Amino acid sequence: MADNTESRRAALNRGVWVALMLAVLTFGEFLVGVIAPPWGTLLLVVAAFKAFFVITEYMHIGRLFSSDEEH
Amino acid sequence: MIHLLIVGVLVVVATLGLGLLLTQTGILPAQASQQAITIDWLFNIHFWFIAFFVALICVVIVYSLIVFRRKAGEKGDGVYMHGNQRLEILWTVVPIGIVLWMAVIGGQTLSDVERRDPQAITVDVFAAQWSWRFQYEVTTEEGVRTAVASDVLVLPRNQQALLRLHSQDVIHSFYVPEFRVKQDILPGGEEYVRELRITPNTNGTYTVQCAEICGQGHYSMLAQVQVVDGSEFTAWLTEQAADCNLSDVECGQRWAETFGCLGCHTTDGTVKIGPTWLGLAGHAVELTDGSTVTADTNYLLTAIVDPNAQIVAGFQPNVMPQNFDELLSQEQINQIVAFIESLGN
Amino acid sequence: MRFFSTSMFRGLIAQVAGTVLGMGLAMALRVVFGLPLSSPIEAEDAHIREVIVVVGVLVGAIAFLVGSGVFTDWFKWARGEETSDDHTPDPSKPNWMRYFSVDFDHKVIGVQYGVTSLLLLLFGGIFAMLFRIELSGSGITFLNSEIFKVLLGYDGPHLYNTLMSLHGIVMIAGILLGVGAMSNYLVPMLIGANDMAFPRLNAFAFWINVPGAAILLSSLFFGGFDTGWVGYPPLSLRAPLGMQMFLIGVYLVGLSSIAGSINVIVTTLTMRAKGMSLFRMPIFCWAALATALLQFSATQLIGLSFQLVMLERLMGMSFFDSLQGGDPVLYQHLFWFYSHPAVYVFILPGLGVISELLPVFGRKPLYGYRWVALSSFGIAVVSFFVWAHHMFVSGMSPFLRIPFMYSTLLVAVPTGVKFFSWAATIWQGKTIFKTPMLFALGAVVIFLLGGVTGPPLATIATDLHLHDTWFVVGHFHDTMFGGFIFPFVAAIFYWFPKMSGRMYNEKQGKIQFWLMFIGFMLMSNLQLILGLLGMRRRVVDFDAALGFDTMQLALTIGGFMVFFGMLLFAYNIIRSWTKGEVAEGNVWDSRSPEWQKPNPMPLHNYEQPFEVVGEPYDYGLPNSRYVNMNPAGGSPSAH
Amino acid sequence: MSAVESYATKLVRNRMGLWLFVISDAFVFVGLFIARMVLLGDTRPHLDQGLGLGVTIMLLISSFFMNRAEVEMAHGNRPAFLRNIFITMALGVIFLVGVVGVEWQIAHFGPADGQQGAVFYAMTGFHAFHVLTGVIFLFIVWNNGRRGHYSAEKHWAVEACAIYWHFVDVVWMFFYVGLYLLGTPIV
Repeated sequence: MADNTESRRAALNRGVWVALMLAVLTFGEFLVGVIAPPWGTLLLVVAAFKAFFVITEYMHIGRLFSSDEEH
Repeated sequence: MIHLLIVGVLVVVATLGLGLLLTQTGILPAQASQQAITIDWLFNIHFWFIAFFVALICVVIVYSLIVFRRKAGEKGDGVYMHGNQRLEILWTVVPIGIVLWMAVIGGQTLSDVERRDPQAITVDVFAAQWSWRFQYEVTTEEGVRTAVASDVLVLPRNQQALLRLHSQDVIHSFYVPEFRVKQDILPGGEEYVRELRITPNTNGTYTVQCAEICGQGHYSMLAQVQVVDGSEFTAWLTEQAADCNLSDVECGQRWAETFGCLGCHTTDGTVKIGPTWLGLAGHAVELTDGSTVTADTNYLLTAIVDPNAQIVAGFQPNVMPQNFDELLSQEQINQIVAFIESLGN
Repeated sequence: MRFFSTSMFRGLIAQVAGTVLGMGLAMALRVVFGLPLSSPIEAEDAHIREVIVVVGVLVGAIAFLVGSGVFTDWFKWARGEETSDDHTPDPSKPNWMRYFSVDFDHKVIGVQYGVTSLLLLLFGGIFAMLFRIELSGSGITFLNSEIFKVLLGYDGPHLYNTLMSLHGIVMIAGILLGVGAMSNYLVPMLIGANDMAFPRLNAFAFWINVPGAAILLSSLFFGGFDTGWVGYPPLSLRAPLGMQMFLIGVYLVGLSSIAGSINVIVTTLTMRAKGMSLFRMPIFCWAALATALLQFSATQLIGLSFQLVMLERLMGMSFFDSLQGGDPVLYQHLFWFYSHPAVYVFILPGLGVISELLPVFGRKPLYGYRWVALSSFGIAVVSFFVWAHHMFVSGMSPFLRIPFMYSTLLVAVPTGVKFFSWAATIWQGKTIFKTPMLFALGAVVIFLLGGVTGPPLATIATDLHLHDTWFVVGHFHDTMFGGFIFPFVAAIFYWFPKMSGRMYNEKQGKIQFWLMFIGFMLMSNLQLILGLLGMRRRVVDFDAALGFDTMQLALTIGGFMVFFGMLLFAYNIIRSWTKGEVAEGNVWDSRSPEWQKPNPMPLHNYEQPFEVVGEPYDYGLPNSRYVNMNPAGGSPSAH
Repeated sequence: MSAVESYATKLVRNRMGLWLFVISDAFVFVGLFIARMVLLGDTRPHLDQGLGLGVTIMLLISSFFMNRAEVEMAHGNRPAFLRNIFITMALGVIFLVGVVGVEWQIAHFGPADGQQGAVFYAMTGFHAFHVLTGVIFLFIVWNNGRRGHYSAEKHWAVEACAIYWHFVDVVWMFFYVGLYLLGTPIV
């Protein structure tokens, strides 16, 4: 397991960054939605942005197209 | 090469034969509106294309099957040809051109069919399970605006009619084959009212059909359309606008016809969607909950304005429209009851 | 007696028990929450009964799956147990039992799909014949017979509506199963795989159809429904309880379709034999792949629209009733977003079969292989953008109509490519007129009729006249018979030796073809003409003054010819399965890999993987091979 | 007998199959969202904003822990995997309680109250059903992990569970906007 420590750290840190990003975006959304409701389209764009992060970083859609194993 | 030549000749012959068959043998109903003329023009273009395409494919296939077929005792494979890029591109691009052109003339025909005439007379069409009612707005000589209801759609010739379509329950569809046009009728408020424009051009009697399945009585959801001269139409409208000055029973019969009651209730004893009116008034009626009531005047009044209150055994609830107290005046309801009572014995 | 230990029997028993249990559960829950079990008000009482029955039926469907044993392996996985990947059947059990049991072999599942499909087509056919008798003349006579009132509790127009609606949807379910049959049986065999990618999912996808079909057919006994197969609200919100059976039944069949299609996609993309690039696949696999892409995506929306109707009926949620604030046109959008692509789901595999058979019996290469393959995809892709052409007169936003007219007309282009390629393939072929080829040729001609009757419906102005008339009925039957029924029959005849190891009866096959072809031509052309003359569809009766009586009578005769043709077909295959002449080797002299193996196909298709070394349809090219069955040994076994 | 296929071969197929399922399932939610746009337009149901934000945060954090659980398992760190997946499960349950247990009860309207009731209960109901199945999936994976299944090399079930759970999260990102933030509230 020792040889994995570096990649493990990196992966966990990546997860933290994504979570922080999501938190900021969500809070922004909330403010816009509650204060300035007419900006609906923007909210959907932000939601799509969040979804993109989760799909690439958490769901690892890239693995679908790579034949070799990562670990 | 000689084969291709023969096929070419045969395709032309077959196209002509089939095209004439489709366009000249009257497989479309009579034309009775301006819209029908335009639409039939487009139909004929389609028919010629159908004739050509069917002829092309069928002649090639049938000719090949007969001429090149495996004769008795013959062995071996067919000619080796696996494709031709240029030919493939040709028969992709040419059809694209054709369908785009068809779409363009299709769009032009549609705008022609839907052309608006500001002089159009407006008729409100009310569809319900399973009857039609047509309502005209008339201004009488005294300047009073009043509505005229009829179970027959009367339209003046050569004047555009704007039909505003209302449904009281489910989706129906207004369709007169001779006019060639059709529009679904949606339930719901003003937001769901759809319009249809027709310019009748031939006097005669036609039938409005409901073209969207709307339940048990769908097949019998028909009404008459009469196309008449303009002057005749005005006379008819004036006559209708006058109050009903007949006896109560006769007026009741008139309302029962115009408001669609007779679409479900018969006066001759046969059972359609609702109970028959023959021998109803004054007699005992068994209800779905097992009890029995007498069909007196009160029962009949309730049955018209609140049809779900007492359901007769063997019939379904929620079938009859529940808004007759809004549509009819109290006098009209009383006259209908009088008419039903006249059929009591 | 062994039948009682099959999955089929155990599942059906479990379904009955589950339904009763579920109804009891619903009643118990109502009691717990203090809700009434009945009501003196008729409408409310019917609603309470509906809630209870629907819960019961849903529990019954799940009970079927548990009882039949499709879930067993998955339950083991959930408990962390290992399961064996080896599905060699138990030799102590007779072979026929495999077909009534949960089996993971794709060939068995394919046959299961096929037989269930034919059964559903038979039911659909019987419904059609019943109302065809009624329609052979004006006036309502036959369907008013006392017997129907006694058997079903209703008759006359409502019975007609129910039969007509059930005919539509049961046929569609039957066709979907037939598509499943062809994909399941053929795809692994044609690409050189030994099974599908997910055998358990495959079994699940088949078995869920059995309770689904049972529930769908039971709607006949729950008061029927009168909406046609489209189930437009608000009418479907007012229809009797049978409506719910229709919604649930179709939902389950749809679920099967989704699960099956995922399997087909993964199998085709990941399990091809060595050397088989996408453009060297047998052409049927392209069709199956395009079909699966449509199925796995669009099907969800019909599922959704049906669930919303169910919720609206059960809980009073107003999605579609415009009198309560809903929008009836929304339903039509959701419904047609699936139901239009669905039509291509029905026909693409059939068109694949036609493309597969023409070269074999014409002894010529498939003309323009790549174009035919890509045209399937073209059709699939375009079909996502054409749904609203079913709604030209529906009262949807008028600005949507013109774009949908353009997109719909564009479907003619890839379809045209197929026709031209077929004609070019047949041209100068040394055609052998065996039964499968007759059916393939018949399919081309019938589908041609379906194709050319499309543009008048796609063009709005002409559709204003044709919409909801018998013209639509004729057009649809043309596409279904040309795109599915005839190719399906052709496929069954063609691969019959692979399934059973025996030959069908050629003479009976030919009689069947002419019976069905002539009968169908009579039927469908009259449908088209009646529609042009303005006869609206879905009516039990028509005015005698219209003068349609003779045509309707002839139409009925045509319909019966088709029906008897299919009965003869059933007789032929049932008898030939055990009594037919033994078929040895490459019966059709085909280049395809499955025909290089013995008949019937060995248990594990290709113990020795083969290698693709050439083009699939190079008939007439000397010294060319498609597959090398023994790459290690190097000795060619295919010509 | 056909050769037993390798774990890696199957993994490729399993991934593709699961993603196809996810895409297929996404169509349901897209359909629901379209229904919401048609029926409600630029209005939104009248709902408790604090609660909405709260459950959204719960679900987002659960996704974060799900990712941690998967990373730990991929590196063979079983105790950390179990801890993280348990937290994910707990947050999922809290989300369910928040939506079904609280929001459904305190809402000013029932399912039969016009379009806003229909849309709100249908969207949250369909989503909650997916969360429920996700929680069951998490429980199965947690339970099997507890009993020593899965390794750094072979843990497809964990990966599958993670993909499904994140998918449910992604759906909520749009539904949160659609139900709580888009348009003006219906009073």
